[in-house]
Amino acid sequence: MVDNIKRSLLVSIWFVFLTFPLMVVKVNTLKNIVEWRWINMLWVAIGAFVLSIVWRWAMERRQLKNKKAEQGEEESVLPGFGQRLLEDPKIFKPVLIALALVTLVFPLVVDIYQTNIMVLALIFVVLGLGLNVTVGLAGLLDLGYVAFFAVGAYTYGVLNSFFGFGFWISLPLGGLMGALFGIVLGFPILRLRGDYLAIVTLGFGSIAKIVIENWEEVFNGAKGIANIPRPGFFGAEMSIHTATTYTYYLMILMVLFAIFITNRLKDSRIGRAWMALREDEIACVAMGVDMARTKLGAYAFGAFWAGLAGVIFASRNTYINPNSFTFMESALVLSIVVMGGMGSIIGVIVAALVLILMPEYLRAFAEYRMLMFGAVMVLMMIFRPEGLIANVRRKYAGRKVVTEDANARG
Amino acid sequence: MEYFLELSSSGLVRGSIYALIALGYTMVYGIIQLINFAHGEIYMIGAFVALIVSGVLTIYGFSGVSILILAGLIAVIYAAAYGYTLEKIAYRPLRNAPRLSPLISAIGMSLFLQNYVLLAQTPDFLRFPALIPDFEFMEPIAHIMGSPELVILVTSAVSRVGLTVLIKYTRIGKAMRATQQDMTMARLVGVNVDNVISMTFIIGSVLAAIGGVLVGSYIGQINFYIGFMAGVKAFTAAVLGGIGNIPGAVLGALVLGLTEAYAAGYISSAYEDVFAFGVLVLILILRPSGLLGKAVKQKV
Amino acid sequence: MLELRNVDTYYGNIQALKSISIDINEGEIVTLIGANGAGKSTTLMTICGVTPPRNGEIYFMGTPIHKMATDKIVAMGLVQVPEGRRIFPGMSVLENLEMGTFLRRDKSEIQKDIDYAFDLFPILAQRRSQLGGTLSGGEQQMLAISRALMARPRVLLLDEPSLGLAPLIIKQIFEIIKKINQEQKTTVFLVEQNANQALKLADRGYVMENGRITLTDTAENLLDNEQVKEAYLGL
Amino acid sequence: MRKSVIKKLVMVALLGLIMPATGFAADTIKIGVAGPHTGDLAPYGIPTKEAAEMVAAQVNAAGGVLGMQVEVLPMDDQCKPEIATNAATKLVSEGVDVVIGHVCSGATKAAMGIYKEAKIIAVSPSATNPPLTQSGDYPNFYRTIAPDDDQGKLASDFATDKLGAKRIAILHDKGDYGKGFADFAKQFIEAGGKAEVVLFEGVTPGAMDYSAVVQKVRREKADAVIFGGYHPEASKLVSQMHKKRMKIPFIGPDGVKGNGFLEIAGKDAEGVYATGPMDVSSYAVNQKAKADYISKYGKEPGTFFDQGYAAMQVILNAIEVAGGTEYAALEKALKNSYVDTAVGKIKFDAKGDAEGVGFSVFQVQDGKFVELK
Repeated sequence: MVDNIKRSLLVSIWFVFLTFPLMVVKVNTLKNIVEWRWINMLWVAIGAFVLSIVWRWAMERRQLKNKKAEQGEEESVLPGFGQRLLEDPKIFKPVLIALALVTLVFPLVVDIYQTNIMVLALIFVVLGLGLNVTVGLAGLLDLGYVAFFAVGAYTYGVLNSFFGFGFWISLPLGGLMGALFGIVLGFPILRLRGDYLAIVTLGFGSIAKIVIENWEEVFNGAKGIANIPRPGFFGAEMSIHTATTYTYYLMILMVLFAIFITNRLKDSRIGRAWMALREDEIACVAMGVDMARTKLGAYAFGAFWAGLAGVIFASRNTYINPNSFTFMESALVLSIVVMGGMGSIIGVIVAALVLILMPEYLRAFAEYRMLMFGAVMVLMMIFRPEGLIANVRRKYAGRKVVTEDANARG
Repeated sequence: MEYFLELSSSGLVRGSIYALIALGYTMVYGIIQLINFAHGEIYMIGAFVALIVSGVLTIYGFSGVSILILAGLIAVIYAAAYGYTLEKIAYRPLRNAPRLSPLISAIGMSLFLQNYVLLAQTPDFLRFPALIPDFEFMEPIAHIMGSPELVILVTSAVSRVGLTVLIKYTRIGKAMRATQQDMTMARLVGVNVDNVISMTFIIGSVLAAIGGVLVGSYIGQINFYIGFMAGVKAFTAAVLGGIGNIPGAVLGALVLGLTEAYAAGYISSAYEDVFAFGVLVLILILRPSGLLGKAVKQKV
Repeated sequence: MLELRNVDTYYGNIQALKSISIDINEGEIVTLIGANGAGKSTTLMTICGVTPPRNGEIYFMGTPIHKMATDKIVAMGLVQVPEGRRIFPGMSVLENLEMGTFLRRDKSEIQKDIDYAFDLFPILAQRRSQLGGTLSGGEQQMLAISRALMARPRVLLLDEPSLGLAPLIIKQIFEIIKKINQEQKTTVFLVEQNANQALKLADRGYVMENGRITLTDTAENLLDNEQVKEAYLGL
Repeated sequence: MRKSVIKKLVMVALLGLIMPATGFAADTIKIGVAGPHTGDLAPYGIPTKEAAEMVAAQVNAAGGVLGMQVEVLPMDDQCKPEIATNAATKLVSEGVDVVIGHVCSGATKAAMGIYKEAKIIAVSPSATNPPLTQSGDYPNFYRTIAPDDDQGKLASDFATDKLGAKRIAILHDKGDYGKGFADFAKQFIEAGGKAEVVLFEGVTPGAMDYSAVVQKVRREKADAVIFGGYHPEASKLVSQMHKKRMKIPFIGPDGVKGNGFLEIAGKDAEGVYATGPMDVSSYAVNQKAKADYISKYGKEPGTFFDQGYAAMQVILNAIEVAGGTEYAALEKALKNSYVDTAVGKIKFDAKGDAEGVGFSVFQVQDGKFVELK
């Protein structure tokens, strides 16, 4: 205990040193005075001390948990609420029904703002489910996923502003365009692995944005495309309120559709090929899996959902410009997948809702929101790496990964 | 011809800065196979600390070169401290986690550090004092290469040579190489791998901070966001040269810098990033492990 | 000198070592024989702290080392030549040897030891500036042993030094091991699949099966043991 | 399953149609202030927020408007369309009476539809994109800043007529504001026929340096540079032009004309031209606003502070004149009564642009922007 406090004190001193120039000193070049904000030093000292104690406590717990997991005691100690929820029909069914009810009445009981941000969150759910295929199932790290999202959004925007295409025609076209781009961009990078893939896809993401920005004739550049119609309903005139509610139900259907398809796919031939690819590419090829087709399939399929989501995104905002398609969005979707627990559909949904809705409800902390967002990403990885809700199969997959890793290093 | 020289000079200057940052990426990657996404933020923090220190020193009546040296030194020390702490908090606990976890942690840390500087200081751009003096003898060719550019080229080259010497001949350098080649074996000959990893972060951060101070002084302005794009470019450079390979990172950085300069000069600066990433894709298609990278041995 | 008491080691939730106990006395050559996957290499890695034991204790010259970091254990004089040699591929032969002296500060003595290694294996002297990754298997094994000697080990832990080598080279290597044991008074713990050669060289032996020590005796007795003959000597 | 969902959907759609419009709270006047308050564009949004809060505090201390207190609801949109629609619906559902914002033209376009339907007036301090007023799509949109085309014309006329430039290089930052300005400048120069546009190119904000594009300007032998964009890129360009020993005039838009530029560019700022809202620093209102700000925050106010301050003033005035926050009355008040604001004496024309706000050309002389008559 004394030792613990002593070490926390040291940590606290270290952080006071570390943050000193940035937190305490502020130079006002206009008046040529230095502002010494000593009070910040106190906050840092206290904060670092407390956090250090909490940190060490959490680390101990984590180690204990790992040890137990190693010894195979996990099941008996902690089946996990998420796990129980998925496996026990007695819990599963009522929860599902309740959830369905809440989902259905949601836009009727809350105001338009809540519905509106929920639509955005649901768009990210679809994006998360799509990327989950590429990253979570097939293990292809994609840092430029937002490019496909942009393809979808601009497909609708451009088709609408040039040819007057409506939402319902553009929706499948957007998805197809996304998939097409997935295949086109997938070709050159088939041979790349892991981190090379990450940087190249990041490059593709940036290129997409730059092209949209600069190709004025088609994409209207930075000015963006305005007056994009909201989804129509047999030509009925709708107020924004109704349209938002309508879009909400549309999104719910789409999410259900995405869950249904990805779930089916997971257990299909190609789904198993993806997972095999993730686990061991060489063995997978040796077993006769066509690597190129499998990889392209994963890209195209992931991109398809991004394209669909893009069309809805454009119709929801009624206006699109390149600002919505930056690396931050790619990182956000990737965080959704990883935090949700790679490969876990429910996890992705929960993570998308949390990550998109949290900033909205934490508007009071607006200034600190990105700071906390960053911190949460780090802490999640350290203390809950399996994601918010672990994949059901994950128990097995997780160990596999660990031992594989040990082999690779050892 | 002169135009070509002008562009080459500007490309080399850019490349030299990318090289300083890319070395940190490549060294860390070489040892623990992690893309340290927050590395660009260390560069930014280095620049900020230098700015703050030079501001304080100016107000207290210091001048000229003494500011440059003191500010640079303190910036380097702080960057090293941040790099060290970053590894301890965000990466060490994830040493045995699946590959994606430390990457996400790194992205999170990058966001955190950006916003930390934003909140602790300001979201505005700040004027960075011109710490590098103007040399008389550069004046005739100042339109091609002025004093700050020369200082950047020289400092970057000297730092690179210093790093090479350090890695080739010092104890810690050997330990770093051994760890990179075979971590378990390095432990078996008595290398404290944790210390080596910390040291790698520290050295990488020092180089990045040098880059930050040079850029600040050359461009004359910084804000909390400068690290992100510089980091992405430097990482691109590292991959271009073959990640994990130190001479490769330098080569990749120079190639990238020149590509951007020529693309901006001969084609369009609006598309310079397209060309930067385009070259990356092209090279990776032709040589999937980068310019100087060795083919990755796949363990079956 | 080196003592393992009821050591359990796990990889994840797979138990690799099941309560094994081994004693090695100063100056001895002790061998551990067993089939592929019996846990022999794990035993060495556990001693060196690379895969620390979950239960049980390990003492080296009376000091408990089962919770120590690898570099501290190496510093005490427990040096391993791991399975597959693990030469640093991007370093020259000389640099590889120098890595072996990583924990030593006595510059003049180091030079002497390097000369001694070149004496033992003249071929290494010829190859001194060649990259480790370009050596042949036998040369790599020689280099690996020399590198371990550079640390002036009290106990030399050898993991399958004969693996994948031509019989002539195996013979040469085993002779050198004997020589090191006698000239340098280095205790040797030899892990081998090649039971015949190993038992001929060793003073005592342990037999390992599925993570357990099933048999221990003097090397001579083990060579005569019917079970061992059948299972490991192919007689 | 799906059939019933569709049935429900139809029901919901009907329900939505008969739902009443958002209600109003009577005791306070709620004014939403939307713009980028976090992220890298925050410097353009925060001064407006601060201005609105300052005015509100002063008005409240003096008893409020029509006896009601003024409440400011800041709402971050990060200049992103999707966040802007969130912010807009949030403001609508919180029952704001008027909105100041948004700051970026793109975010404004995304949000205006929502305000339009909710019958809420928005007064932007900084969205200068011409179609916002000229297209007629957004009748509820007003701005306390002149649109880009006025500025582009002024800048190009100045370059050709006053500076006598024959070969003009136009650079921009690829953003809606900067590119818009650059487009207009190009259009007017080409129409004027007095000079030639020798280079029209975008630069990447956040790129490490602009030396390559500066060299390009030199190669084209341009005798003037017109730049569309904000002050960080402008000061980077000016400083690099100096480093490369180029001494041709540099003309920027109002995104450049501000203390930010003077501070960052330092000595390099000397001699730079910028168009900007007419000099109002002699106006008492403006002087008071600045003085108040400096005494409160200890620094010079940032970009769009004046415009934000003015937006708050015209809104409160209109509410007072209209005797409430009813849409039509407010609209009438905004369009008919002149108000003394931080940007001068203004009222709005039929499209929503401010009358009385004009542009002049300024030049940095001795570290200050001086209006050229």
